Amino acid sequence: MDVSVEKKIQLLETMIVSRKFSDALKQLCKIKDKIPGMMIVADGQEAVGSGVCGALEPDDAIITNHRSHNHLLAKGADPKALMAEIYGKKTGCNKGKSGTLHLAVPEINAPCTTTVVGATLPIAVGRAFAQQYRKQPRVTVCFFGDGAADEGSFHESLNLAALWQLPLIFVCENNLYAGGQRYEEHTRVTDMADRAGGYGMPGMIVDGNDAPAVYRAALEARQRAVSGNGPTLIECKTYRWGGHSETDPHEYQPRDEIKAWRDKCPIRRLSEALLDQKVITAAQMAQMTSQAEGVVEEAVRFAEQSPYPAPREALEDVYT
Amino acid sequence: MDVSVEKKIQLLETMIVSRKFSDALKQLCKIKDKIPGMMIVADGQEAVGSGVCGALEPDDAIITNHRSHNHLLAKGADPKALMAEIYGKKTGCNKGKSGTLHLAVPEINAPCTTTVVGATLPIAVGRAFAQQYRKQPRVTVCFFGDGAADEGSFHESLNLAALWQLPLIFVCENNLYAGGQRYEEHTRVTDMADRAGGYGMPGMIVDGNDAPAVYRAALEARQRAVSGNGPTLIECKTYRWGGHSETDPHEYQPRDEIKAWRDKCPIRRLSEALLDQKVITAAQMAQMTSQAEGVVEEAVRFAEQSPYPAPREALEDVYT
Amino acid sequence: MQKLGMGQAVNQALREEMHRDPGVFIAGEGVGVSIHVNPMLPTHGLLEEFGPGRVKDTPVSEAVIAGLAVGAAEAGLRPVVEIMFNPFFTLASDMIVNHAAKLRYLSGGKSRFPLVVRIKSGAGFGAGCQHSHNLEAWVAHCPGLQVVMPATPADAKGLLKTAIRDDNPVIFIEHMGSYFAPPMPVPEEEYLTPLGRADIKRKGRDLTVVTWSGMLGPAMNAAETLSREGIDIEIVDLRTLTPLDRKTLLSSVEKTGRLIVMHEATRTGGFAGEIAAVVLEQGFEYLKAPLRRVTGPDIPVPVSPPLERFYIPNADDLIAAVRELLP
Amino acid sequence: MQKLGMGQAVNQALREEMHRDPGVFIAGEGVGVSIHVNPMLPTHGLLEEFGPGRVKDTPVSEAVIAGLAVGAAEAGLRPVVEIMFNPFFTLASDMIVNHAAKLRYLSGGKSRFPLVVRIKSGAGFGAGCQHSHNLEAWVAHCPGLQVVMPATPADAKGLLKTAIRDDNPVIFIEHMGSYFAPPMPVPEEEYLTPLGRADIKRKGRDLTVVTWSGMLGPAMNAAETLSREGIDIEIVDLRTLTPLDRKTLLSSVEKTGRLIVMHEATRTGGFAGEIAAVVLEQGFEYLKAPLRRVTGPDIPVPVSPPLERFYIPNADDLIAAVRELLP
Ligand SMILES: Cc1ncc(C[n+]2csc(CCOP(=O)(O)OP(=O)(O)O)c2C)c(N)n1
Ligand SMILES: Cc1ncc(C[n+]2csc(CCOP(=O)(O)OP(=O)(O)O)c2C)c(N)n1
Ligand SMILES: [Mg+2]
Ligand SMILES: [Mg+2]
Repeated sequence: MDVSVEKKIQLLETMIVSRKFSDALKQLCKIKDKIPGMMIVADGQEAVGSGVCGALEPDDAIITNHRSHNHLLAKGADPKALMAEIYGKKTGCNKGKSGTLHLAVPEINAPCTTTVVGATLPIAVGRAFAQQYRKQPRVTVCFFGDGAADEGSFHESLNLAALWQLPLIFVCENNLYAGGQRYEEHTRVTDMADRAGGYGMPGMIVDGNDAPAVYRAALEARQRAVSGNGPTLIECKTYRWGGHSETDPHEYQPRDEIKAWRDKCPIRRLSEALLDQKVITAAQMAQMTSQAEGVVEEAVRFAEQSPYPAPREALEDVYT
Repeated sequence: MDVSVEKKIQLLETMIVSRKFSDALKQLCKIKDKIPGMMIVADGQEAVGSGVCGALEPDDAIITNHRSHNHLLAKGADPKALMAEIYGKKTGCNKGKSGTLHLAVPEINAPCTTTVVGATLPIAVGRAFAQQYRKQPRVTVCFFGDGAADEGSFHESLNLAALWQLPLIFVCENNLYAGGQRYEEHTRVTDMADRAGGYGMPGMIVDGNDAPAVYRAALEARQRAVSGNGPTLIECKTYRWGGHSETDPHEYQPRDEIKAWRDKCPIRRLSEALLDQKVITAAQMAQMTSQAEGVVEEAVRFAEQSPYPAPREALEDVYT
Repeated sequence: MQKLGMGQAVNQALREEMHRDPGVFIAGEGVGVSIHVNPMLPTHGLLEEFGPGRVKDTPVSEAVIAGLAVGAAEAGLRPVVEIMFNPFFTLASDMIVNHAAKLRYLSGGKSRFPLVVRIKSGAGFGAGCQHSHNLEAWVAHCPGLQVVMPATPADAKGLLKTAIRDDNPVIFIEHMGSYFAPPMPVPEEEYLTPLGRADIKRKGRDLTVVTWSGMLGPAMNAAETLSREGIDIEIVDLRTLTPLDRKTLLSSVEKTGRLIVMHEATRTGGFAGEIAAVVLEQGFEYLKAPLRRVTGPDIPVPVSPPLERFYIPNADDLIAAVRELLP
Repeated sequence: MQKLGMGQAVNQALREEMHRDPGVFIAGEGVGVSIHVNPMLPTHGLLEEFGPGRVKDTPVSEAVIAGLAVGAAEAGLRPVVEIMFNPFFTLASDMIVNHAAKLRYLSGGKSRFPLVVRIKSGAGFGAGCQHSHNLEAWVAHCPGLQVVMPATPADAKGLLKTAIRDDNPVIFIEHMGSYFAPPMPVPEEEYLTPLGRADIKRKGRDLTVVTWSGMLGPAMNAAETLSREGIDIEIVDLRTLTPLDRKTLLSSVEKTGRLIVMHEATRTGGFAGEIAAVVLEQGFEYLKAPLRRVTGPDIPVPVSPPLERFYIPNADDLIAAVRELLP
């Protein structure tokens, strides 16, 4: 299947915004008392969120994990509301209750970011079940890492989703590390996609640094799901350029491994292809970049200027 | 590999004792206030416990589940102590604290029967880890049902056992039902053994009504384990003749299905083979049967004559 | 008035709510095809009436059963899922405690999670400590949840209907003994019993007994016995642990000046502690005597009949405690 | 005397016990290769010292981490496993509550389970409610477990060594704030601090504050401030929640007649309730004033700095409560 030029440009734009958003956060989190909590970014993995969410309709849902920013931005979250939330401000999408790790954006059908590893899966099962129950032509996407694929919840969720043929796409973002553990140190299975067979579910492996390839795989899985043919496990092979979080010196990641993967940068890859094919010009590329920078700068300004919530607001929003 | 005549006779004897033990319980549990709790037996599944435990050394361990009687008897548990425990008597192997569902017999390296479905697996991982840690040429066997294979604990356990190459044999006793649910109603995978591949572990399928076949598979897995080549998942295909428990009318089990499987009775199968091959005589067979009956009668008598624990003994044995 | 066991009352509530609202569905292990065919049980006959689209038998997978409820509730359905026995709640607890209870807060009030988790609980079946283990104190310690523990079939019906309509997660714990206790009157018509209101099941003057769920029966029996000696105890059935009805609790203690809390769960760390703390904070001046707790001892529930009987608090235990306070 | 942070004290205890007993091993997520390279952290350097045979990094699989401990302990090893953050205890809770705690009982006293589960807990890191959620009340409600919550590095060292040698399961909860608090004196030599004994961290006359873990610091600060006004409060650091040292608790209340319990966990259903119940049962006549609880409010721990600060009880909150009782 050919991916249209417009779609490719859209995928590229999304990735650039994600990268710029992350670039800002990596700086901001170094400033004392600027950003509460642990800063977890996903540089080098932009093609996954971009490619998958590029294949979705607005009414499709995503459930995401601790490494969520790329996913949420690709799904269409407002960068200002995200940034303000990451700052812990009252204008954040969750009024400062969530912070960077649990960004919830129900208005774009991204109702839940959970930082409990593996917890995205059972919740996604429930979300997809609601779509099936209501006979909606919709899917739910569940993002999780290679480490999460070792949690019991992975197993229960894939089994039930396959059994009930839920409209669900399980996206395993295999970035070769789970915390300080290399992939081979946490499992003996060569490809996570192989586990799909154990549930009678199709498994796909895709180059997770190739946004159009991810997009195509997601589109195929989406088609299967909305046709009533059940869930798919897509393993996106990619790489975490940085440490687990911004305070992780990540000595355990060989420097030449990082370098090799940086050379496979998903943004460079797609932009160079589009430039080579003369689909976009250098000027257009520069414009996309500066536009993304503008978006992020505006988000940062918004967050900076927003007030903190009043202390007693902590008491609100536990119950309806 | 040929199974010796002596071994076959031993497997047969074990199965007969198991069946007679169960026959007694099925009667006893109908008598009001005789046996506390739910009565769960495993008629028709005797070849699994017999075949697997027949392949073990005394220092090998087993961890078993709610359908444990066959396993424990095959591992060499004292029928008297089991029966007294099932009665809730002071002379029971656990002083009446466990009853039929949690029989623990550490003296034969069957330290734990857990009735939490799927919980045998993580505990078996720990038991096998201790064997590996101490460099003992021992294995741990973990029994669980097809239903248990859907619990998250299955997944985490197989993954870790394979990763660490633990001396562990996972025995999935697939009796085609999990409670009132037929196999196909709880998973889409045709063979549970296929899940092994998802952990980089060998999976085997064996006719669970053929005791020598089960024995051979277990022996092979044991060999692999003690040679340091890690765990094996063995799926024993068998059938639950009765309901989940003795109070289950099990209307959901087609009567002709039950009949077909009764015709594949593991005891009849092995005894007829041995009789056909003239390895044993009808008289020997009759003797084995009456000997088993004697063992069970003695166990019942012992249990009947034993006292209940005094109420305040409930307070003992929480801590050392 | 119809007489129902507690399972039948639960069944009636489920049935009515499923008829009323197509967004209500039930899921769990054996909620449809069961290994127990008995009209006294809560989900009996629902599969036949509502079909497999709304009565979902699940694999033995507690975490995803709970996750199903969380995800479906966020999407606007009203799941009622079942955890077969209270100890298996552990396996669902991440989904319930870290997600059902917290995700609304984490959304800044944007999402809601109208789900009910029904849990069967209680000792008395010889099933042992991996089936019988009362853990209501765990969920009562989790902001974002509401904990309901009815003691009578009539309360069960009205409370479950309210719970299903509530927009926040409710943990609804049923004592299995109540399924097979003698049927009791339950109004035929539709009614909703509010959460957060205790019910004085017996008015009395001399001493307040606070209890809930399976212990109401023994408490009422003890009151009966004591009344023959002229001792008049008041029995407050909490019905919902959270939100806790402090008002009813405190005015009863104000009246009687004496407090006993009776629950089946083990003593240390049980919810009796919360009652004690509330009274000691807000009703200190009412108290004329020390507290007594009549609870399970700090042991796992044993199987052998004399041991299990020893575990379960009974009317005699309560009477003995009353006599200590009213010599 | 050496001065250590709590993580370093834990580290020293682990090191000493691993040297002493080859059956001691540690396992958990990132206990060897960590994403935090910091000598203040509890397992820092152990992989290098003891090798991957005894320092076992595991996959992200909490249930099997706990099961590993249960099975290995039964076989006679002495596992010390780590649950990274308290909310993830939920995922391990079946293994710990239904197995570690109950299997000895179910064996009729034949088996023993000498295992330690270390759990990192506490708010104050902007990590939010899925990382910060104090659930000590859950484990304190489980017969078969012992719950240890040290407040100082010196206690942590002595208590952890005792816990590792104990033949029963111990839940050992470390407050993460203590890792980075100013180092405090810790005896160099070997010593064992007994479980089940509270420690009076400050003697006082006017009022008893019972606390543990991360709240000791604010309590001591409050005491300091109040002492300048001539108010002399006694601070009882429980150190172990179960077994609970009733004796120390009750004699303190006997002396002061006034009780405040301070903990970081949310209020309703928190372990303060148990303290209240014990005092109301056994020390009723000592009490001259109502109870006050200084605890987290009944909300999940929020992320935004002003909100999180609002959550965490502090010295001012305690001072305000003291003033209510000692006007
Ligand atoms: C249940 C649970 N256990 C442990 C953690 C701590 N933790 C946070 S992220 C992480 C690694 C997850 O790895 P992976 O799933 O591969 O995602 P990645 O970080 O690589 O995107 C761990 C162990 C957690 N948040 N939740
Ligand atoms: C965690 C848990 N969930 C549910 C149950 C109730 N239960 C007991 S046995 C059983 C079915 C188990 O099926 P399977 O594993 O196939 O074993 P079988 O009974 O067929 O031997 C269920 C659901 C339980 N004991 N534990
Ligand atoms: Mg990863
Ligand atoms: Mg089965």
